[in-house]
Formats: sequence, structure tokens, C-alpha cells
Amino acid sequence: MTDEIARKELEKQGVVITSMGELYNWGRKNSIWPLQFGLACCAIEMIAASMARFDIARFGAEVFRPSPRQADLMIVAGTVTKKMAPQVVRLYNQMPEPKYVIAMGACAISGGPFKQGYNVLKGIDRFIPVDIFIPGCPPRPEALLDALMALQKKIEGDTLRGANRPRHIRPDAPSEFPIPEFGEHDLVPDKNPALFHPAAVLLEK
Amino acid sequence: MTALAEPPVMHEAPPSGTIWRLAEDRSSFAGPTDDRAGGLPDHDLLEVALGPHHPSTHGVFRMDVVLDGEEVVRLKPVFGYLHRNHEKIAEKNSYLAAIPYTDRLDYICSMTNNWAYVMTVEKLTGFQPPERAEYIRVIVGELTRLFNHACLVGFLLQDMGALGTPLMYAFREREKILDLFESLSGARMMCNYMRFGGVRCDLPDGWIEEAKQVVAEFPRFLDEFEALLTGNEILLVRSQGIGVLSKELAVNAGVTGPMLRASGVGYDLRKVDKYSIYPRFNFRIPLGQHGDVFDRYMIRLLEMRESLSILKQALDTIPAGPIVDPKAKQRGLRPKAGEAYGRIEAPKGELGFYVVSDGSPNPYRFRIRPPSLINLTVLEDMCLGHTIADVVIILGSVDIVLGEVDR
Amino acid sequence: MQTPEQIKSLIEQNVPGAQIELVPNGSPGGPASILIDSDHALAATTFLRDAEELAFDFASNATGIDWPERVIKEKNKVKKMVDGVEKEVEEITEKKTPAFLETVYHLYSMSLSTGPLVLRLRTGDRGQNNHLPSLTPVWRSCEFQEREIFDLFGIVFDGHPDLRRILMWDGFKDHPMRKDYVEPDDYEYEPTPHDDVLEKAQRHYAQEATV
Amino acid sequence: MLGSGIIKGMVETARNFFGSYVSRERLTTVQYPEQQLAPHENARTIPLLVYDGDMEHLRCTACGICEMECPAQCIYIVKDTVKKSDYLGRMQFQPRVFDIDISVCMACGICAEVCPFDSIMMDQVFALSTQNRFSGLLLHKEDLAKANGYFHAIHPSDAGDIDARRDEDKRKAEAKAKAAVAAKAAAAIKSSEASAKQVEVAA
Repeated sequence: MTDEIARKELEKQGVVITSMGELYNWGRKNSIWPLQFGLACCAIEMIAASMARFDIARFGAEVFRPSPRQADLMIVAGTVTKKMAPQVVRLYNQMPEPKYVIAMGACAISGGPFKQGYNVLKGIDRFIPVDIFIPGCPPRPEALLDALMALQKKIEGDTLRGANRPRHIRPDAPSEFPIPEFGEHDLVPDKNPALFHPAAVLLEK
Repeated sequence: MTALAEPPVMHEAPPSGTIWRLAEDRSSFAGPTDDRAGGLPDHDLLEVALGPHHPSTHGVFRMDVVLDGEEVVRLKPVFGYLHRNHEKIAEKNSYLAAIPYTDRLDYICSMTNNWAYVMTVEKLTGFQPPERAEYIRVIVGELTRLFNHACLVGFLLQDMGALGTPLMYAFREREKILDLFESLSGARMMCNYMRFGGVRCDLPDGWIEEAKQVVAEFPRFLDEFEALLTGNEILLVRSQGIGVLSKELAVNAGVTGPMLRASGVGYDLRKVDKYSIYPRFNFRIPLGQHGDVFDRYMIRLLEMRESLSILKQALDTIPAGPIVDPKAKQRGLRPKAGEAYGRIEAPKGELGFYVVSDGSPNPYRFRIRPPSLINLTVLEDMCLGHTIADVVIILGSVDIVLGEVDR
Repeated sequence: MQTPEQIKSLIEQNVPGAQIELVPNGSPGGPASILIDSDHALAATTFLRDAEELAFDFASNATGIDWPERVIKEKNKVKKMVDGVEKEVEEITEKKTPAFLETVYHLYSMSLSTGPLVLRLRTGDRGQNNHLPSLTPVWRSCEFQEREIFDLFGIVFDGHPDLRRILMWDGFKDHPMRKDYVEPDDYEYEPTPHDDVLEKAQRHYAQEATV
Repeated sequence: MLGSGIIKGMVETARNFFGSYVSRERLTTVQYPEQQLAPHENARTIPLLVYDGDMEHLRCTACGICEMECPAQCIYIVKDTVKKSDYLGRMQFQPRVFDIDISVCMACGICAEVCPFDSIMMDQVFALSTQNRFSGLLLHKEDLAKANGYFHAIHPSDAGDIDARRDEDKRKAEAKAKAAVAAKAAAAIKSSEASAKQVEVAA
């Protein structure tokens, strides 16, 4: 892109040069507005992260929006049960692009300690694409801030053109995903096969 | 209600200033469902699903509300959005493995959940926690009550439209207590601290002094909180006379905890069951008179002051000694066939565990008696006749945590 | 507070025809519970609530227990004549208990500060005869708890004002807290299984390999 | 006066606002990541495996107690086929596979509590966010193994106690071994003397 040394020199003189893409990413990464959406235990740590001690406002992400139509980021904070999963997918579908998902805590990633339960969805990535996973039960508020920084870094790396450009500027990529329905014993379907590709598991026992 | 063993005491006057009674008591018990709801679909009535994703439902809770204009004529709560199968998982696992799961029931107050469960198993097995362990349990239990009530008030005010400020003050205090919990048990929220017949580890050096300092500084926060809120006319208008719960209904519907006492029934398990070492401490049970949202708010503030008094006494008199019953067994516990029901006064009400053993290493039946769920039985009765905006406040004053409602 | 035996005789005096049994409790100091036949349950509980000397005005906890058909092995020492000599021999008797579903209520008195009284009701079996009278007309606190028992155990409460599923969705067919409930197979990624999960996972991966 | 309560509350917020410029106590924000709270010694997040010296000397003996007791079932152990000598000189198995799925782990610390070999302990790292759920969150033996020095750095008093106990055990074991060797030697001398006597007698 631009010559880094020349740019630094100019910055010393008070002249900032940037590209369209960088400006766009800079604006997006510093105003990630999360959806005000808590599911379980991790939501309390999410609230704690937005309170005085950890102060998520330092990252421009304190504007928790009650409506999915105004939100950029969905923090899936807590256990997603099978009864709640259709609503979570619906909320995701209602969010405008560009949108990101952070799966906060063990339960949101894989069902966590509750994966043995009959009503617990074993990972929200079965139905919606997840950008960042934070393990922990619950993760500390610092871990959420850390994940937010990782997401900012990811946004920074986005390009406006080329094959690697992000989903929201690719007309062929879907921005909405099918909503599962309640079946007689389980959700129907129990995963989105187009989205969920688990790694192969080798059992040695 | 008459004749409790020890007559409960209401504070003569709330600590700060006059209380404004602006609104007339305009609600009464209106029966389960208003007749007008039968007329659906009527062009006048509007059916609204409040939740499961709603900023003021404290989690994933849903209320199907039927409205006549702004007035609620029917309200049916819908549960199960956080049904995590605690009971089934506990029945598959060992007795010890159930303790960390109880942390996640009422995920704000993990310590009291631990306590109720280990107390039930102690009833089942006959383990006797030593003196020091009982003191530690009382101390962490009352600390839990402190920040639960502070956060509840913060959330309630958030529902009333005081965005941020009271909640932020409450969380600032909560962080101090969580620091204590972390240095004690290793985790901020999910402490996993109590064990059958005692507690997992002893207090670290200097912990008592730190706790004393937190307890000494807490009244200043309470005074600040009350100066900010209790006299506030907006709060008074929005909470007085709203969501009135009568004594008779409260008792019949099994309402417990601060909500029951706000309706004027002096039933606190710390006094009634005299479990653990509570009889040694001198404290009073605040009682409400009107059973409305304001009384429920006020009861919590007064209870925090009483908890502080218990804490002061306990921190001053904690003895040295062992922290676990030497007979107690943690791993591979197999109680004799039988059953036990243990209950404690958790911050939200009576938290009970019912454990049936058939002599095998895992409980045959593991049941949690959730105060939050049963307190919601009367939600419709409290909301009928009020406006939709009040529903949110009434729900906030019940103090629910969805992890416990749905389990 | 009266002992369970006294309460039993009190009910028998005041509710004619009620058949009451005491169920012992093996835990140290745990109270015995009272088993009431389902035909007289409503009358007996109304009596428990309204009788002045008992005044059980607060039904704290209501829950279900599933008892599938079990074989109980009992070891008894029996004196037997073996080869003309009397000897003490251990004999294992197998007793089959019939399958039934049970509800357990924990009653307290708020006005007298007494309790708990443990009350049990049993269904005929786990199949068609799964009806029990609802105690919600006596104590409103049973309303949601009985709905929960209906949902998770499949006990039908006659006389309940609003008997619907409470925790699972309406179209759900099973009763997951029963001991013979089989979970749907949704083990897509299970890198750390052991014990029964390992068996399930092995079955799942074997199935996947054949498809 | 109507409105006095609101004014009183606003005075309180103003006091908090201006107080935050002068009083440390009211200014509680931690500027993560530049600043970090000092971790409490007891703090725990995910498990780790302690080794002495190098990776070949894991304290873990693949006994499987933690695997059995783990409430969330996130530990997976496969025993190695060959035994190795442990710090007391006893022959013990080591794990060939030791996986922990930290996308399931609930950081309860029960594994560390039940471990009889002081091997599995609780770490304090929390910045573990990743973009790949499958490869990023299944930790293998190599990721979990940490040197005893690291364990000393995060849990100094626990580590000190454990080391003292292990040294004591080792000393006892060595003394016992020495005694056994001495006894053997004495026995050998005795038997050789005896046989010498026999030889004499025979002669």
C-alpha cells in the first residue's frame, strides 16, 4: 500500500495519509456495538466488563443495543439451549451486515459442562458462523476484552477487494441462515451441515 | 401471621429521610386471569410476547402479555429457555461433581447454592462441619447476600430507566467482594468452595482483615446509594402501590425471601430453622407493610445493613481450628439409602435441595427447589391492572435469575 | 411438631376412608414420610392446611421421582438344616417392586414455624395409570412445580388449572427425567469421551463410518 | 419539597464524578491490556500438567482419577505402554495421550483437588480466545505441560509445600533404598561368611 516510512514522516508533520479500505476498517473496528443479549452466567461477566472496573467503553463497544437491527456484534454469552437456539439464529438473521459473533464461554462454544444435558445445544456454531471463541467458565472480563481486541485485529485485516474480502461485501455469501424448528425429540435439523464441519475425532480407547 | 418464635422487628424509620407515599394503593388481588382475556381475538386487545430476548427480562425469560390499551389483562410466563438439565446431569454424576454445577444455578450467588447442597448431603450422611467452617460459611453467605441485593437494586433501577449509574455503583462494590472470593476460592463467580462437612480450603493470610475493611466501607456505599435513590420522587411514584402482593396469597403461593417479608410475613429461615450458627448472631428481620415494589426495594437495603451486622460479629469472633469434618468423605461418597431435604435462606428466598440416595455413588434423585421460579407464581396476580411499563419493574423487584428458574 | 405417626392418626380420624402408610427414611435423623392414597389426597391435604394444630400453610417443594421396575436383593441370615446340622446360611431373596411414579411434597407451617412434613403420592404404574390429583387448589405454590413434574416425568395432574409443558417445547414427546429416557444422538465432535459417553461416541462414529 | 430527592441524588452523582478525579478509590478502572490486576495466588482458569526438569518427566502417572472425577468429562487419557521411573525410583506409566478440551472445561479445579501425584494443577492464563474452535481449544499433553518453575511462579506457597513434601518423600525413599542395599550387603556378607564356614567345615 503506502510507503510506511514516508507515511511516518508525514504523520510527524501532521499529515495523515490513509487508504479507503484502512479508513473504513478503522471506523468499523472502533465502534463495534454489541447486541444487549445475555443468556446465562457469562452475561454477568459481560455486564461486569461494561462496568467501571473493566470499562469496555475504552474500545468503543459500550453501546449495547437492545435491538438487533442496530447491532454489529452478537456476544453469545451463556448456554444456548435447544429451546432458545431458534431465537438466537433469528436474532442473528435480523442483524445487518457487517456482523460478527463472539461465542463467550464454554457453553456457547460446545455446550460446555452442560453438554451432557438433553436440552443443551452443543455449540452455537452449529447454526451461525462464529468469529471468536473465548473458553472459560465464565471467562474473566479481561478475556472478553482480549477477544474484542482479537476481533478488532481481524477487522483490521479485512480488504475491500480480492478473493479474501469479508462476507458482507460478497454477494454470493449468505447473511442469513436457516432457523431450526422444534421436533418431537430434538431440533430439526440438529445442525446446519453447510456451516458446521467438525474436525475428525480419533478415539484411541 | 402470628406468633413467630421471635417477633420480627421492623426498622423504626428507614435510615435516610422521609419516604414519600405519592401514589394511592390502586391495585388489589384481581384473581388469576381477567375475564377480558377470554375475548381474544378482540380488536381492542393486543397480545405481546415480552422476551425471550428482551433487555429487561434479566435473561431469557418470556411473558405472553395480553393488553387492553396499556393495561395488562393477562400475563403468562413462559419458561425453559435456559433449561440446562441440572437435575439430570447431577443424577449421572457423583455427589462431589454436583457441587460445581450448583455454582451455576443462581449464577450471581454461587456460595449460597454450594451451601444449600452440601448441607443437604450432610443431613443425608451425618457429617458435622466444624466451628470454623460454619463461621466461614456464614461470612461468605452474607457477603453473597450483600452483593446480590446491591446488584438487584441496580438492575431494578435499570428497569425503571436509571440507565447505568446505580448499577455501576453496585458493580463497583461487587468487584470488591468478588476480589475477596477470588483470593479465597480461586474464582470470581463460580467459587466451588464448600465441601461435605466443611469448606475446601482455609482462609488465606490477611483475608479477615481485607474482609473487615470491605465490611467497614460498605455502609458508606449504602448511604450513598440511599441518598441517590430512596428519596427520589421518580422512584417513589413508579414503585409505590405497584405490584402489591397480599400476605395470604404470598404464603399460599410459596413466595419466600425478601419478597415474602416485604408483604409483612416474618419468615426468615435463619431465624426459623436456626441452621448453621445463625442463632449466635444478633440481627433483625426487616418487614414491609404494603407488599409493593417499593417495599421490596427497601427490604433489600435494610437486609444489607443487617447482613453487615452479622458479618461484623462473625469476623470478630471467628475461631481457629479445622475446616473439614475428619469423618467426611468427598470422593466416592456413597450415602446409605435414604433421602434428605435441606434448605437455606438464600438471597432470593428459600433454596432447597432434595436428594434421594439409593446407596450408589450418584444421587438417585437430585431436586432443586428454586426460589426464583416459585416466586414467579404470583407474577400474573401482581401485574394485572397495571401498565406494561410496570410489568418490567414488578418482574425486576421479584429478583430472578434464569439459571435457577429453568435449571 | 407432631410426629408423622401422630399426623397419620390425625388424618385417619378426620378424613374417613383415607389409607395412609408411613414410608421410612434411611438417612440419619430424616423424618419418615406419609404416603396417601390418591383418592383421598385432596381431602387430606386440605385438612393438613386448615387444621389449627397443624396449619401446614406452605408447600415448599413438590417434585417427582421415577421408580422403574427394580429387583431388590436382600441378604438374610437364615437358620437351615444342612445335612442334619443346623447352620446359619446367607440367603439372597429377590424382590420385584412394581414400577410407579411418585410425587413428593415438603410441607411447612409458616404460622407455627414447624415442618417439614413429607407427603408422597404414587401412581398405579408408569404407563396409562399415571394420573394423580393436583394439589394446586390447596397450595398455589404447586402450580409451576406440578407443571414441571408433568413435563419431565409425565404424571398427569387432574384438577390442575393449566397443565402444559413448562420447560420443554410443546411438541416435545418424551419425559426426559424418567430413568429410561434416551437422549437424541447429537455427538458430532466429542474429543474427550469416557465411560458411557465413550460408548455413545463409539457407536456414533461407527455409524458415521458405515454411512 | 417535591424534587428535593432528585436534587439530592444528583449531588451524589456529582460527588462521584468529581471525586473520581481526586480519589483513587472512586477511580477503579483498570486499563487492560496496558495495566493488569495482579492475579490472586489461588486464582484458577484451566488445568496444567507439572513436570520436573524436562517434558519426559511428567509427574502424571495416567492413573485416570481426574478423568473419572471431572464433572464436565473434558479429560481424555490413554496410558503409555512402557513404564518409566518416577522421582522415587518406582516404575510408573505415563500418559501417551493427555487431552483437555478447554471448550468444555468449567475450571472447577476438582481435577487438581483429587490428583494424588501433585501433577494436574490450575493455570492462571485467561487470554485464550481463538478463531478456531477445533484446533485451538483441544489442548494436548505438549500444550498442557508446564515446568515446575512456572508452577512456582503462579502458586508459590502451594508449590513450596508440595516440593518440600516430595523432597521429604525422596529423602525417605533414598534412605530406605540405602538401608535396603546395606541390609542386602550385610546379608550377602553373612551368607558368604556362612558359606566360608561351611567350606571350612567341609575341609
